[in-house]
Amino acid sequence: MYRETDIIQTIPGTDEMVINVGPQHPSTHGVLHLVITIDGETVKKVEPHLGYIHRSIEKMCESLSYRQFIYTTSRMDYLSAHINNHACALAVEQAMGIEVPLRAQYIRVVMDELTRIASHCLWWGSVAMDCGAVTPFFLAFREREMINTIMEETCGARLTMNYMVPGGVMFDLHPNFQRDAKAFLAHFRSKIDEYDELVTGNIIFQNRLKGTGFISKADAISYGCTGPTARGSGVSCDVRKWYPYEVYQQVQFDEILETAGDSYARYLVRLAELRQSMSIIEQLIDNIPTGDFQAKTKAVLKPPKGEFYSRVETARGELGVYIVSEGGTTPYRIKFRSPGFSNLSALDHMVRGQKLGDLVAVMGTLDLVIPDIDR
Amino acid sequence: MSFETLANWVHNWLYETLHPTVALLVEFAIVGVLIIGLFAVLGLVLVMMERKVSSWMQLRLGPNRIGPWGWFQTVADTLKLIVKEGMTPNNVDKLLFNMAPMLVIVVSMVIMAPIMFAKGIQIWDINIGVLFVAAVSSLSIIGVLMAGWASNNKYSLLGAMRSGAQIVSYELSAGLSILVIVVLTGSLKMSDIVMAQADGWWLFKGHVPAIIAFVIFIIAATAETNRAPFDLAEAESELTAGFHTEYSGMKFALFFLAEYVNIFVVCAIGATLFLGGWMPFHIGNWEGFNHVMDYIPSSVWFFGKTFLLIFVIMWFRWTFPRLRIDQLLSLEWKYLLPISMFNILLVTIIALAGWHF
Amino acid sequence: MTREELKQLLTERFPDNAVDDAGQFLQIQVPASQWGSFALFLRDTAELQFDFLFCLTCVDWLKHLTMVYHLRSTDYRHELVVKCQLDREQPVIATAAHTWRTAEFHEREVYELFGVQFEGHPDLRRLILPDEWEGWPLRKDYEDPVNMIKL
Amino acid sequence: MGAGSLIALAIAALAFAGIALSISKLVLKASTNKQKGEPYECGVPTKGASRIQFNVGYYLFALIFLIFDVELVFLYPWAVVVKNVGWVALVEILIFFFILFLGLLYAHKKGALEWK
Amino acid sequence: MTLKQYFSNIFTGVKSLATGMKVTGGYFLRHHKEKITEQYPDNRDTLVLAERFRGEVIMTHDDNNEHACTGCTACELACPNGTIKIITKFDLTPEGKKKKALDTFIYHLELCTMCNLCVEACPTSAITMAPTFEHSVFDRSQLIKKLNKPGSKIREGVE
Repeated sequence: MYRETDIIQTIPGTDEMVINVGPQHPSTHGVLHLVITIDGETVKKVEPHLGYIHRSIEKMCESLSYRQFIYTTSRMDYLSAHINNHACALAVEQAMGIEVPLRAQYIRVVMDELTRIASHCLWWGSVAMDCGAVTPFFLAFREREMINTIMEETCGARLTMNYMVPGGVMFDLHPNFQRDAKAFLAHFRSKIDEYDELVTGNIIFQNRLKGTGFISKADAISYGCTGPTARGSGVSCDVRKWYPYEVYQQVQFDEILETAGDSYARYLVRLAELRQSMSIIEQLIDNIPTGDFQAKTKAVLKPPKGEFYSRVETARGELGVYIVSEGGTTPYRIKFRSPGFSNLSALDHMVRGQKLGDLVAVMGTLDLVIPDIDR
Repeated sequence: MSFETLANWVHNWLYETLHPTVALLVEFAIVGVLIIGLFAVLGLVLVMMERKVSSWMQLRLGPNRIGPWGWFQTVADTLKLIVKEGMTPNNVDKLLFNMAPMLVIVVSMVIMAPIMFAKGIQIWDINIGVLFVAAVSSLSIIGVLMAGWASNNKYSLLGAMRSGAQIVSYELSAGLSILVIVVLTGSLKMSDIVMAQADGWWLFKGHVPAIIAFVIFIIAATAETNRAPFDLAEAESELTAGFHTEYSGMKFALFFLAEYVNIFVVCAIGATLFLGGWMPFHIGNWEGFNHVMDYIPSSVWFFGKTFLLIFVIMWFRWTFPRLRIDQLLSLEWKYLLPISMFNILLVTIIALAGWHF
Repeated sequence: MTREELKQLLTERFPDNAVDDAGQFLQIQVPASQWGSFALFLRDTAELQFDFLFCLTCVDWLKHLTMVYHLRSTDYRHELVVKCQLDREQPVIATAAHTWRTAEFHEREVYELFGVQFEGHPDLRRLILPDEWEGWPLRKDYEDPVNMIKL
Repeated sequence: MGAGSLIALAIAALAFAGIALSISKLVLKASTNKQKGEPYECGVPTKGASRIQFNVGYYLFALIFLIFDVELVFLYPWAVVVKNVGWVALVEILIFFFILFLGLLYAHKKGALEWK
Repeated sequence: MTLKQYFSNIFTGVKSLATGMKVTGGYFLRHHKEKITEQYPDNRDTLVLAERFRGEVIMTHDDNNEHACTGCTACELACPNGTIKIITKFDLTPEGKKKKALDTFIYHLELCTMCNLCVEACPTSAITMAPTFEHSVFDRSQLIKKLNKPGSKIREGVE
């Protein structure tokens, strides 16, 4: 599998040039540090250096109780904070055998999908900005802001909500939630076509993305890509479809698959997912059953000895939470299988032999969130 | 009293009272001061306009703290840039590093010479006006290359090299689309070109070739001034700031100013060639309408047209993504250049057959 | 392939290795020395085709380290957890980076946080920590000299 | 005003730039330290030289440009006199462009217009 | 590439660019109606924050300067970051018995992540989250707050 040529040594005196992109760079979306070797404009090799925002959340969680550790995961992939918290709550519930009330399940799924829309909106803006168009970023933030306001109303925070708790959700929905969410959906339906007009259909944008950052289906699997990155290459890997959790089994939605495997395919997958998420929310929003929003749980959670793995589909792919419990009040070991980490490992493979401008566009379509990679 | 009479009056008065050489020097000084004033005002106004256009397209308010509606924001920025330290990093080629912004600013100022700002207001009605503009404008690339090479920075070098490939390419189609008007007019002189449009602008009476040439000229002008979607030399998301990464303080401000003045210049040329310069807008035999139009001062017409084109170029910038370097060159060599070559043939036929109005 | 079939196949092929069916996933214990060939077997056997390594981690049990590999077949959708016990003083195991390329980054992470040496890894360098960092932070006996909360 | 105006403009530009730079020199209090002079590379020390030989891809375009730009200069005098010369001018330019276009096609076929 | 493709490329390209320009141009004209930014320090009077917004932990006091905190340290235990430090004292009840009571409720705002776990854990609803967000100060030590007001005491009947 491994080719000799994969490790290229820069030879002094040749045309090759080593450039540091990041940690302080406009297009790395955080503090990612890429050491790239270029020959003229052609990228020969990309070498990520991580750790600029590593907080060792896994180690921290070992000293936090099962209720406490969930909040730390909001700080991993801060754009899908809800979904990260959800994964942790699922893992604890699985370990404890807690039955989540149906109302809480509905609320969780609606929140997850709202988070996904917010995250994809931000991605849409930033991928356009990576390609050089600044205006879409502001339009995307308009929609994202509406979601954040809805979140703030119900969860009490805009970004790091800590809304999911083992056994359900922390508060009941705000009385205005359904009205606001529906208003948002109506607004977003009218605006998403504008996204297509402004960016998707744009010939410059299409030319920038088509045929760049190609990754084949087999490579995508081998590199452990998940989420829209893998689905752009035709890998069917939607956790919501294959390993349904909460009420995903009862809602109708399509797993978006594109087979081209290039940046444009990944772009299309994410854009189509926005519409799918909208339809999921529309199906659920009017049918949220009455009842408890939180199951009765003990004050101190002590899962039995064993290993528990839960997974959810975040906006970037499959997030796995692997808990090793020794029967105590704190986890013995926690591993977060973050989607961004695996997706990033494929970056080098994707951009070899492409232009410097492509590197930025490919990074945009991978939708990297650095705290998610560094954890 | 028109500007022309005023200028003549000053001219005569100077020559009557002073020794001819001194009078000439005084005249130069007056022109220099006027142009510097124009230069500074243009920079301030254009930067402000860019900010307002971008913010309005992005549903923001834009600068609104300093002065009414934030109109003095750019003045404050200029003050800030003056107070900032102009850094010279280690290992730079000091001579080239300091010369580059000077060269860029000299080029963008010299290029103003043949522009007709209003009826009778022109620094030098050079008889090869258009050729002069085409020739001098390509000098600014040397400044960019100097800046990129001297900076001892990889981003700068990459940006400068990109800019080199880009500007030389787009010069061709810009030149060819200018030629369309030269063929129609039969003169390289700016005043002749404007006068030829007294009965209608070339854009309207030049048939299809003039429209094609106009579109190509706008594209090429955007590319030559390194504006998005052709801003590969700066390419913020790829090269952070491209060729002026290492520049700060006033030296950066000079690059910045030169960029905006260049935009003004190319748009002024576009307005002169295609939109009739200072000529008012006339419609056929509508005497009353034409009469009203004539009352609007010629300088207003000229600046109005120029700023319209500037707005279009800003509109491009805030709408389109950036091209990739190979796409940029294939656009020029595979689309714009062949089309403008055919366009020249087309216009020759039209001019010779006398089909234009 | 169902879980039962998978279990049967593995117990038949590897009678020495303990297969555990109690947890969420089917588990198999493999000696660290066999891991390299076992990984290839899992990926290349036509009826197994474990082509997707979705989680790779290590657990410090104070007496020994355990490598945990979560595997899935994207075609058959069956899953398997492989565990390898490593000596805590001299943790060495064959790399999986040639079998599943995602393992390259994950192994680098495990290398610097647990100190496991991966034999045959194409580029075993530190990924997250600075080069001069001492100790293996995720091991249980690692004591961080600077503790924010106690500060 | 004649050619002298160009010199006047150039001097005005230099004066403008010079005055602006010297004002900023006067106003500012510069401080130096070791890190300040480092070239900007996203906050990481630079590896290798910054001024190196560069990929030839750019220069091919520069060469083609040179040829075409010279042709373009020839076109200016032609363009001025087209109307006076009459239809002969069209024939001449057809021949001229035919040769030029052949050159462009040749460069295209050779792949010189592809970015490498 | 045939000639027809060549021209259709140009046509579709220009058309797609024009559609994009239509969108931004439309916004340029309608910007005053659709602006999305808020003028933050100017809109302090009209700024409405969600009632659940978590900005900082406060202890509610009633008109008699009484709070509901028994000093049970449930919040201190629930806090993942060691944000809360409770110092207790022993009060004498009217019957003459010693009773544990709150002395000082120290709250480290600079360590708080607003996770709401302390509020959830509080058995007497003594603390709650306040929708304030302008916390910036020049000295970090100013962020260490004492939540119970001076002279306050526990409300009658709260156990």
